Amino acid sequence: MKTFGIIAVVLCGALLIYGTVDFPEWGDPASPASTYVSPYYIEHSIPDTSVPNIVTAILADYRGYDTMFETAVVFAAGIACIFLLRIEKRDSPRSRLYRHIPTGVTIRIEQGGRLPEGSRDLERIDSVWVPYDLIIKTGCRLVIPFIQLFALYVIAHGHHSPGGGFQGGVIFGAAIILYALAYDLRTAQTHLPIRTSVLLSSTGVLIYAGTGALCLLLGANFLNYSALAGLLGVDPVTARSHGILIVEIGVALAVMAVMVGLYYIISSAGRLDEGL
Amino acid sequence: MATIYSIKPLLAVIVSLLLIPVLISSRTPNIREGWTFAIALAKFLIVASMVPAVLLGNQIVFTVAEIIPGLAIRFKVDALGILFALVASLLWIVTSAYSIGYMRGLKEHSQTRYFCFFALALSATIGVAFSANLLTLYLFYEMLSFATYPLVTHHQDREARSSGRKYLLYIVGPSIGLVLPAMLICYHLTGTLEFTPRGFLAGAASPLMTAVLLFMFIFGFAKAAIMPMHAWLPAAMVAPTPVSALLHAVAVVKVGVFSIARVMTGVFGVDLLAGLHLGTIVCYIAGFTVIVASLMAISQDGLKRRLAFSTIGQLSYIVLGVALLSPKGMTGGLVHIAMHAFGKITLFFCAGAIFVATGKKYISEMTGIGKRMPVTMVAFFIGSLSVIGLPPTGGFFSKWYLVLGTLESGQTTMLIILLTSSLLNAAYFLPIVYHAFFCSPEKAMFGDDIQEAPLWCVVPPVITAAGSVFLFFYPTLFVRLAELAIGL
Amino acid sequence: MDPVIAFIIAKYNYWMYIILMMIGLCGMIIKKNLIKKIIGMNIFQTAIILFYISIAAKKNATIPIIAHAHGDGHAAVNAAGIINPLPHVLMLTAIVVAVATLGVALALAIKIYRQYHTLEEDEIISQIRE
Amino acid sequence: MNSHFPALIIVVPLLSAFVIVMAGWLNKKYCFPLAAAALGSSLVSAVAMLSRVMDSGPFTYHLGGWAPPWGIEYRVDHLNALVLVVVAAVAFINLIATRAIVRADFPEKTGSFYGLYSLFATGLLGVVVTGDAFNLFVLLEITALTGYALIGIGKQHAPLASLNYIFMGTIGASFYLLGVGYLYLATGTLNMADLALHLSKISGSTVVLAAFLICLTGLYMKMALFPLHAWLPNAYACAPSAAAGIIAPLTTKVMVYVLIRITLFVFTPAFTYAHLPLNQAMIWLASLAIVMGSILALSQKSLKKILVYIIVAEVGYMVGGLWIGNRISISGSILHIVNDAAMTLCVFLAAAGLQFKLKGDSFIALRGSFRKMPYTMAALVVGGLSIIGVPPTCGFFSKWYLISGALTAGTYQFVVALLLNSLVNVVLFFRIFEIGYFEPFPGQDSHRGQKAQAINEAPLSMVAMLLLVSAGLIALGLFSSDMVTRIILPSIPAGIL
Repeated sequence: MKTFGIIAVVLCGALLIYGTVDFPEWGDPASPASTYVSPYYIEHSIPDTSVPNIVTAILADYRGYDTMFETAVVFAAGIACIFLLRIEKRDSPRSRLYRHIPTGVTIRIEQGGRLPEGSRDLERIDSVWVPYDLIIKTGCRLVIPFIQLFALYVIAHGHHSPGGGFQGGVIFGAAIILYALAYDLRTAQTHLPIRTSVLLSSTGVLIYAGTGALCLLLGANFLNYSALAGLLGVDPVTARSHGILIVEIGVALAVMAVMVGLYYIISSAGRLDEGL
Repeated sequence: MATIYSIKPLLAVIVSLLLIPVLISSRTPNIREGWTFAIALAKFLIVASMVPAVLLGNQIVFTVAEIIPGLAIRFKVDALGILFALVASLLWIVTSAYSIGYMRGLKEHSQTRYFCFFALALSATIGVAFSANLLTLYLFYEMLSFATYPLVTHHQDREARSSGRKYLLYIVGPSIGLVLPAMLICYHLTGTLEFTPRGFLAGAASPLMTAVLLFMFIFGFAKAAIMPMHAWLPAAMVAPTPVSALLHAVAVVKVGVFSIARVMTGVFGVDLLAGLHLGTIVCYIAGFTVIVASLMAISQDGLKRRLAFSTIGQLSYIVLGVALLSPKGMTGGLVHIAMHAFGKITLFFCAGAIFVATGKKYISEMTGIGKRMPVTMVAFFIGSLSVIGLPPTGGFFSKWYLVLGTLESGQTTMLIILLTSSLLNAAYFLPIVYHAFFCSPEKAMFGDDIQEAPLWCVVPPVITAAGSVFLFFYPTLFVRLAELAIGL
Repeated sequence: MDPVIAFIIAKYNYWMYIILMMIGLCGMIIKKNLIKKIIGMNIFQTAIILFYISIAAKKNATIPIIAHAHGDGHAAVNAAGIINPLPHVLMLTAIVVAVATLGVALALAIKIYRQYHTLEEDEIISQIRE
Repeated sequence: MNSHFPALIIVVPLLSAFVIVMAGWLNKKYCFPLAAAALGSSLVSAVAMLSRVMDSGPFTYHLGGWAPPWGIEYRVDHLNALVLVVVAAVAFINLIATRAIVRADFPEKTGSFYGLYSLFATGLLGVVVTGDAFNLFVLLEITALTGYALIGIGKQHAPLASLNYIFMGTIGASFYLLGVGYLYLATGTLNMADLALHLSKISGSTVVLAAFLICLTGLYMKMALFPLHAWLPNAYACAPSAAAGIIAPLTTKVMVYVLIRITLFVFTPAFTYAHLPLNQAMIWLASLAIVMGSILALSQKSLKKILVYIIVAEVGYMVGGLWIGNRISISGSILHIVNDAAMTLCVFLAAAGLQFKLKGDSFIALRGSFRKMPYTMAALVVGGLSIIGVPPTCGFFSKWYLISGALTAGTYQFVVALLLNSLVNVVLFFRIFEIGYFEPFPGQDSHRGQKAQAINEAPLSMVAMLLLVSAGLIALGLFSSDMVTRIILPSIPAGIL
């Protein structure tokens, strides 16, 4: 099997190298790729969509259809993992671990016994015992809001600087995952349960496809934001820029929710009780 | 030589298909049998209604659908088609009567399925008889093979499974492996598959290719049971006797021979075959089959297996007749389709009646049965006379024309083959009749309560025996149709 | 320098992506551990992303964001000065696709581990054989 | 409204997928009706588009209002209008037929299942209708991703099979992406019609040939052509029967459609058929695929495994028909896309019904199935006859065109392979019919006089759909001539003799 693999790889490499004979040099400004379609984008992105960041303009408007399916891919991955891994009937765990916050003493209760929920100074911890981590908890509690703020900045500022829906969404998701890492999966799930994460991800993608369908209903072609001019009360060009912003928000929402959902499912291998 | 466009051919084919939903929904067996009779009669009447038009020399054409650009499922009723369809539909009426007696006599299981597939097989047979081009013929030929599979393997036991497997191997294999490519090559060479009076393949291919195509067709249509492709017929005797009677004596095997006759006259054309001397080669193949089959028939102890080998021999008479390419010979071959049908179906009916009445299958157990079942054995005697080709029965006519045909085309070896095979036929039929009537068994073969089979099983053989005697005195209908088919 | 070396120097980005791709392909075919195969798959996809991005590069051209102040007229933008933005857009999609496939592959790896308690392919196949 | 059908056919199932997933978490009973409504509307718009193309010829739809080389464009011509109807019809029929099975197999996950199912259908519809090379890659990935999940949920070693499918599928998709990258590098555009224009100008350079070979290997891997088919048998056999009902009939056929779209419409026939040795090699490869597919099928022990290897052989039919290169054989392979999707749907639905009622589809479980489930087995017989190639059913006609095309082109190995495959199919199917018809021997004495066992038929919706599809097989056969003359022949580009 090994030799066959190496032969196949070498053969494939030779085919690829054979292909590069007529390639243009690296960075050559006269190469066909940079002289045919892309100059139009560079010259017309401001007059058409008044969005300085050409990549966002192409991403959400010229080739907005690709990005819609890209968000659908993210959504599909989230749903697929939940579909594959989720275990419905969870048998209750044998033993439970509790920690007395003031003294740091941990208590183990066997045969599925449990303590009343609301006790102030006793908190439940994962069976994979984690050392007392006051520094991490407080540190994270301080940092997370700023990460989320920065994520919102990245989303909103996608028009003018490198950024946009995907990057912002991932940063926002990372903030929540950091929270789940610092504390434990159960507390993270109290703030953002798996059910809301799935509902959020579908609303995000629905926002994207919905704006496209809205343009359809208003008579223009699918995803043609200039049709929103009437609705938003602006001229068609700024309508396109606002359309791009709405779509970016939808993408961010979907990506954030899916990242969080993926982390919940994969880290707890479907049982959604104890993560990393 | 006008062509009439009417829906009758389609009706003739479809009418027995209508029987299937009726059979499934009928509650009591009597209603079911009543419907079978009614539909069989209707089918015969539709076919008979077309005979006068065909006798005047015109054709009835009906196009069902154009399924390939330039090719359609089209029915064309001409003399050859109507000859075969008449025989098949007439004998279906008699066989449905017989199968009532047989199936009830032996209390066979799932009879509704039996009657449904029987109707399907008959509609396929009539479809082949009326097909206007090779594609429609192939369509109904395949339909017939798959419709008769559940009939052959009716008893659903281990022996039925192995004979069903052999049945498929010998029939579906050559049909897909040989007939399909041959048909496609013909279409590729000439662009058409319509049967034309003088054949459409003349000059389209090299002599070698024409010969190869001819042999692909002859051995492809394995239902004609020409020697290397004959093994499925004895194996199919495991089926209930009405199936063997109608299908393996009349419908299925005749479809094979009919297709070969159709291909030789409609696709290749008489003068192309004569020009390349292919006719004589086919004669030798058929002659070989006749002799070897008759020899093997003598050595068979099972009555139905002996009849099966005799059928293989008789079928090759028809192929031999057509391959003689002389007017008399071809007429003899085509008339033999009808004559042999009446004779052989009587023999199978008697075999079935003996099995129902006494449960005996082997000839050695049948000495002295004549005293117990005189009517059946007399019918058996008349049937064997017809197959041997002796005067009081119709079989004599086809042998007569065949012999004239060999003389006409100067094939003396064929003459010798015909005469010796007639002797062989006598050699394997008359001993049965002799033992049945004139010898008495050493130990008591039969309990004293044995007597004739139930009425339903005895009357049909008598009718068909009377039919073959009637054909001796009034053969003009079939002879005239055969001559028309050859274009005299 | 003679043309061959010049030829190699001028197109070194293509050799990079071919080498990276072949490493990825090797990882997928030869390695037995499933996680290593998944990593190999990821390298394979990243190599193609590198190839696309290398198409976009132009000598001494700036990033595809047009310097502007709000509301003023637009200076004439000359296309040669700005790199080709299209491959970057395409590769955003390809990266997302790679992540999605990685996620589903890891989910399946967990399911396989839960079923066979191993991630070595030959052990799994021997377990299936019994 | 009718000018927006190309967008509607994709957007409605896409939106419904997201709403179904939400409904899955809120209130399960709305999932099935939503999915049925969405796919039904796609079917209606597909048929409307086909009739529009047949009346007034191909038309285009600019997504986002941008003209082709800059924006993404949908080109709807005869070829993809026909395949669209097939995909929408198969997805809809399978959805209705396997309702009871889904409720039994995944009682609490129906929301996610139907969401993934309609995303899968959206991906396939998108792949067929798109006119942009990169957009095709994204839609391929959606189809692949949802396919991995739908297969991975099955029993026994489904996750492992799905993981292998991921590896092979990703390599295939990435090779296709690389091919599109080479084309983009050589021409600068991504729109298929535009690519064809520019490629004809520079067809001499090695980049185009390299892109051609890379695209082909990628697509062959995705359609499981013989040497690269290792992932298909386990993946389709272990998949849950509701998912196999849509994946098996459609994925490989849509990939063959993509192959035809790329070779004939992007790399124009002048380029594709210019390299003689390449064509001959491909025809030998296709014949090998047919022969090996049927031989491997002979050694399988369960119904689904046999059907899967038959799919591997059928892929060889279509690829061979394409590479023979004359109008008859290409129309044969396009007709076979339609016929094969219908045939595979019929036999897989029958297998699903058998597995649902007889608890398993190995040869032991199938004993006496004619008696217990007469209608399902009747549909399996019709499907089997069609795969064997018996005239009234559609399988015969695509074989007819393929063989007559091969005869005119003189590639006799392809003719021999097709006939051998038909004969092996006879053995395969009649072995199953024998088991269903004759056995069980030991349990009872021979069937003489034994009361008919209680008929334990599959659920009504399944049986109704099965009979509809088997009637469709015969109807497809009888109307194949109209389909060829009015839809398939005009869809073949002019450059082919």
